[in-house]
Amino acid sequence: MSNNLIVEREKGLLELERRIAELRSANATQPVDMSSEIAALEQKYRQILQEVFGSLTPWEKVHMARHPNRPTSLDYISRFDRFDELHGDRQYRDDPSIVGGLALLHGRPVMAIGQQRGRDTKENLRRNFGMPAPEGYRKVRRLAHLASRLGLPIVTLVDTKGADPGISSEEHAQSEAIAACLHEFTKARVPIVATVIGEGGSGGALALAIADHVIMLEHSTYSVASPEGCAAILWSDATKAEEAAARLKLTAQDLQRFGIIDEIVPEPLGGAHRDGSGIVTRVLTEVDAAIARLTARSPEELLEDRYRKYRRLGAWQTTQGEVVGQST
Amino acid sequence: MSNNLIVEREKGLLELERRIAELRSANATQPVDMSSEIAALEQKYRQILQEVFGSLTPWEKVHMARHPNRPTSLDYISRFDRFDELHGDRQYRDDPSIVGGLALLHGRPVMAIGQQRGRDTKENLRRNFGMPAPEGYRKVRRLAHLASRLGLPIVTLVDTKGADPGISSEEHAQSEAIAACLHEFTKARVPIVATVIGEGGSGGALALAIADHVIMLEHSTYSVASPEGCAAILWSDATKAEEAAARLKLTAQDLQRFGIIDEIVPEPLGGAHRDGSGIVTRVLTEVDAAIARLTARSPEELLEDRYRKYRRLGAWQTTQGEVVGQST
Amino acid sequence: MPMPEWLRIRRSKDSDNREAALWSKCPKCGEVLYRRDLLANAYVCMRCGHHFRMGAYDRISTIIDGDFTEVGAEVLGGDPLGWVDKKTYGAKLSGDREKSGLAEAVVCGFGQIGGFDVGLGVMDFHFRGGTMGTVVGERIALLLEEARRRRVPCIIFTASGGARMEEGMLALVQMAKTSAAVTRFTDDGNVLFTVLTDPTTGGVAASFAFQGDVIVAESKAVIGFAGRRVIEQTIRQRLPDQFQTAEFLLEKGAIDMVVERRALKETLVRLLEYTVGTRVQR
Amino acid sequence: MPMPEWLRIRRSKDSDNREAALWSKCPKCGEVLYRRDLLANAYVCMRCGHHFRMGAYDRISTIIDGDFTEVGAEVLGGDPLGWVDKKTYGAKLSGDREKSGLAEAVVCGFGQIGGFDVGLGVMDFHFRGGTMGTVVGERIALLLEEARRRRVPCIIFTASGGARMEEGMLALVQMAKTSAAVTRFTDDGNVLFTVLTDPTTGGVAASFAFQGDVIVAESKAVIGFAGRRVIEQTIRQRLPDQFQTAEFLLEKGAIDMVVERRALKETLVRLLEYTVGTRVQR
Ligand SMILES: [Zn+2]
Ligand SMILES: [Zn+2]
Repeated sequence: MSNNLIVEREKGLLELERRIAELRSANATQPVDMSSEIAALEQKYRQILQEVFGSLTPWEKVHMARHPNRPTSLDYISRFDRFDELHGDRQYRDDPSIVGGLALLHGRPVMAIGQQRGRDTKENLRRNFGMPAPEGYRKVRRLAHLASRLGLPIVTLVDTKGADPGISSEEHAQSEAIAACLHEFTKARVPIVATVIGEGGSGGALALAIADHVIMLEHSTYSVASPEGCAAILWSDATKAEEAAARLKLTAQDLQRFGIIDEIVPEPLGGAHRDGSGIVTRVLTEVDAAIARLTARSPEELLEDRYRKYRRLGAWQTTQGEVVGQST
Repeated sequence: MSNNLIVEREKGLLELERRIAELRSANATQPVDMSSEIAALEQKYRQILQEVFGSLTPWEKVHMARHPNRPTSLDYISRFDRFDELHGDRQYRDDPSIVGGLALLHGRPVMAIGQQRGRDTKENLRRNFGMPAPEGYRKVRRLAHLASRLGLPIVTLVDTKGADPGISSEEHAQSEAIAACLHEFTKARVPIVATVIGEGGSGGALALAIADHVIMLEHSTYSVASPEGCAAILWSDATKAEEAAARLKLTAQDLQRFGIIDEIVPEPLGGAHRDGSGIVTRVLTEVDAAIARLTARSPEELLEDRYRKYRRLGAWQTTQGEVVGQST
Repeated sequence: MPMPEWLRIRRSKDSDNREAALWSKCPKCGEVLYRRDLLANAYVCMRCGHHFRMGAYDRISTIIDGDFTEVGAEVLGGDPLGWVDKKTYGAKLSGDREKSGLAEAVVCGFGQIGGFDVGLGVMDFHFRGGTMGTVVGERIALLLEEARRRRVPCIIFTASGGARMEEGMLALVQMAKTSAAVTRFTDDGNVLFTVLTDPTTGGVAASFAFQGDVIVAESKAVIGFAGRRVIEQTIRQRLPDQFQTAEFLLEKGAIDMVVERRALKETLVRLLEYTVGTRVQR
Repeated sequence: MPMPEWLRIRRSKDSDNREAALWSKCPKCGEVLYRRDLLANAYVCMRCGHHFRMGAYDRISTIIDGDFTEVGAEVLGGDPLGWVDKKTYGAKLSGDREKSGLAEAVVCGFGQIGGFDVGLGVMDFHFRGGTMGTVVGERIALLLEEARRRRVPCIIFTASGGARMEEGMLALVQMAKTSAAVTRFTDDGNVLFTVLTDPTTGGVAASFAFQGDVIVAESKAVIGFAGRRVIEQTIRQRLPDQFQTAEFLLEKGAIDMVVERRALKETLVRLLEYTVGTRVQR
């Protein structure tokens, strides 16, 4: 049994898919016409798909965002016109959980940087389940700095449970590495477009997501903490993760309302992995459109807009109860 | 037996010193007047000192520069009005072979950075015999960058056999660390004054010595390679080190002639360690005077002068045999 | 040290339950200490030197020469998510206000240190574990913006469990807001000193805490990105006691210096002396 | 590939003894290779893929589209120290000139790569082990200055045993000179690519080689600061074969990419396509 809710639910559908395929192949080879049975099954299939995936709870979205078949950063990056990977932090190590380099997107040179989890167990081990070490964030910083120096727009893809919480990451100053990324992204003199394609976990995700335009896939999540971690701490009960997921307002829809993200890219019914190629096309089109808009702004305007954007995020009140700032 | 030529030669003098001290103490407690014997011995002592140390060959200077009692960076830094050490490369490690921090020199805030060898075996092990690892050079770079940002003149003290040649130094990109130092020193918008106080060994020394004003102590050395290393490679014979020392033109006097250094601070007869306090005072006075002169220049003028200085170093000829550049 | 006037006024306005407790027991050596003596000793155990976690106003009174004018005090918490777990967020906030005498987890303002004008922000672990929500982010940003206007150095004392979960992503993006404010402040030629006190972790560590020009840490303070328990769960073994302490980080090159609390003010004054009045170049 | 006109002229002027040798034996697999075939295959062994060390002009001819105009060719070596070891420096220089057909250890100039105007510097290990003396430093500086004037990208192929001892400190300070030239060139918004070929060590590695915006290394090239023998003497043990290879450095994060020689030109053209024409911002 998978520990992923969505994978579990898909099992029934897979059975149905198999039967439809069987009938189809039988229909092609046997004299009896079964097209009405096939049509009925397909109708049923669509109906179940709609029932199961038509509207997802935040907790379901958490699992959708973590779906093992969900397109990863490299699935997007490999669909750029061209990509030349640049490796390493120039100091200590090349962290495979960060993939970055020069790329052409719809003919436009950009710097592409993404968090990369594995697409199988072996790759997951190599890529540390997409949780970057300080060396990874230092690579991000280096590439962002290079992009800023060369005038190349920065395209980031966010997909991580969070920054690596291991011993050597602490020893190599994970905090400093993330803080330095944030610093670099607040001063990069080029357009930055970030897309949360899967899980946007905490500060480790934000390190790639200070951007002039932030996109989220419809069923991706972006959260201050994992629902499990939040439940463990605030409820002292990890089984409250589902409730935490709902309370954390970690869905794209909530975050757009708060002004934290700027755009939502819809996913096919059943999630991005049901049409990986289509979703990648759609995202790259939206990223390109955002860059095209942003490229019209001067570096000074970009920096000013970016500052104002983050400066105003967060609701608060004066002591008099009068609202002086609002999130929306 | 010490492997240091100068230490060996000092042994005879130490014997003489001991006898003079004995006579003096006897003279004070016994009725017989021995002051003429004492005077004669002192006369002899000065004569020997002059004979032994009056003029040093390059090879002798190599040993003088390595003398175990020669004042080290911390002997200078501790004589600043004040010093607050800043540690670490912010990433991986604090390298004890580099000591740096904020300091007041004659009331003027500066950034002081020095290579620090040990003053005994234990300290030598801790400080890796003054041979910095990449983390040390990254600390240098960080502090130089901070100084440039804050408008503080940079005072460096050079005293190293060279950059550490160990496995982890290679693994942590020693070349990159030194190259990044050189880059930082060529763009720091503040006056830089470097003083070679002992051994200036190769690129590991130069990493702290791109400066607007370079001082050398009279018997310090500054060389493209150690005489031993040079002899081993060019003569395939390490015993030719003495000859190599002479050929390499590694003395302060030679280097001033080539325009590579700007000033020589004389040492007392017998070497800097015979009057550590006096030599430190003298060096700090000269450093301060250089900073005072340089502070009158704008950052743009400093950068332009520094560029021209290094740009013109090196003799060469055109194919026509006409000299287009000259070192002096 | 005598309690400055601003603090006396402040104290008389806010309820401060901790004042009521006359005695404190040292968690390290067990010594029972008279609270007034402890305050006079900057909350350092007179017997073993243990550094107690310090309240923001107490800290300010040990650092600032005299007067202290708050900025951002009018910025008070909302409840943007309408949060409820075992309690409502609103109840937690009121409880902490009651308990700590603080309106939020950071106090910011301006005063003098050794005669130098500075902006000062002090976080307080007693309020929601020093977590950063919208108010903390807003106040830090206001502090840096005002310090930039005044062209004075800024000193921020950190003490934080990280981002405040009850405010969700609005808390997380305060890392971006404060980083942007630091960038603007320092790019404009001003100097930021951060003083990392026990504990400095998570989103605060990974933003302005580690963006200081000089990073000072208080002796024995726990500093890190991930919490000790998270790491231990991940690696399934116990970490050494020394792990993530200020002294450990100094060796690992992450911070500039470790300072004993009673030497902190003197150290800050020295740092200011090196840097104030020098024009900043880029 | 056909020999370009500039190279034919160049060759007919300079004696090139290596041309005389008709056959080369691969030091890795032992295969005896016809030299013309080897050149046509960019000096990559047709049997095992071993990358032979490549002469500067051969390299240029495999990289540059057509014409190549040298700069700094008029800068020739002096003998500032009047050096003598087992031979005089002068004799070594003439010997190497004879043997390599080169006037010095680097050839610099301008040409096109994939239609992009570029400055190109190529070091040659066959001349004094690619060591950097005053001429190498001067030519690299002239190249960067001229490229800055023309506002074109610069590509430098490194191959060097380090600083040239026979020129003493005047050789060492070329690290400063070239670094200063790189700083000026890149600060002015231009892009520098370096290609590290076998071997790139010492003072060249620790200056412009590692100051590239993008650092490419040729497959299997030995790259490091200290020489293998020096390290082995220091640690008193044998190093693994893989140590200090391009592939090793890629894993250690020191370089951007490792490229097989026959894919180098294509890679450089791609890198130019990303960066040329974009305005540089600081
Ligand atoms: Zn105690
Ligand atoms: Zn072969």
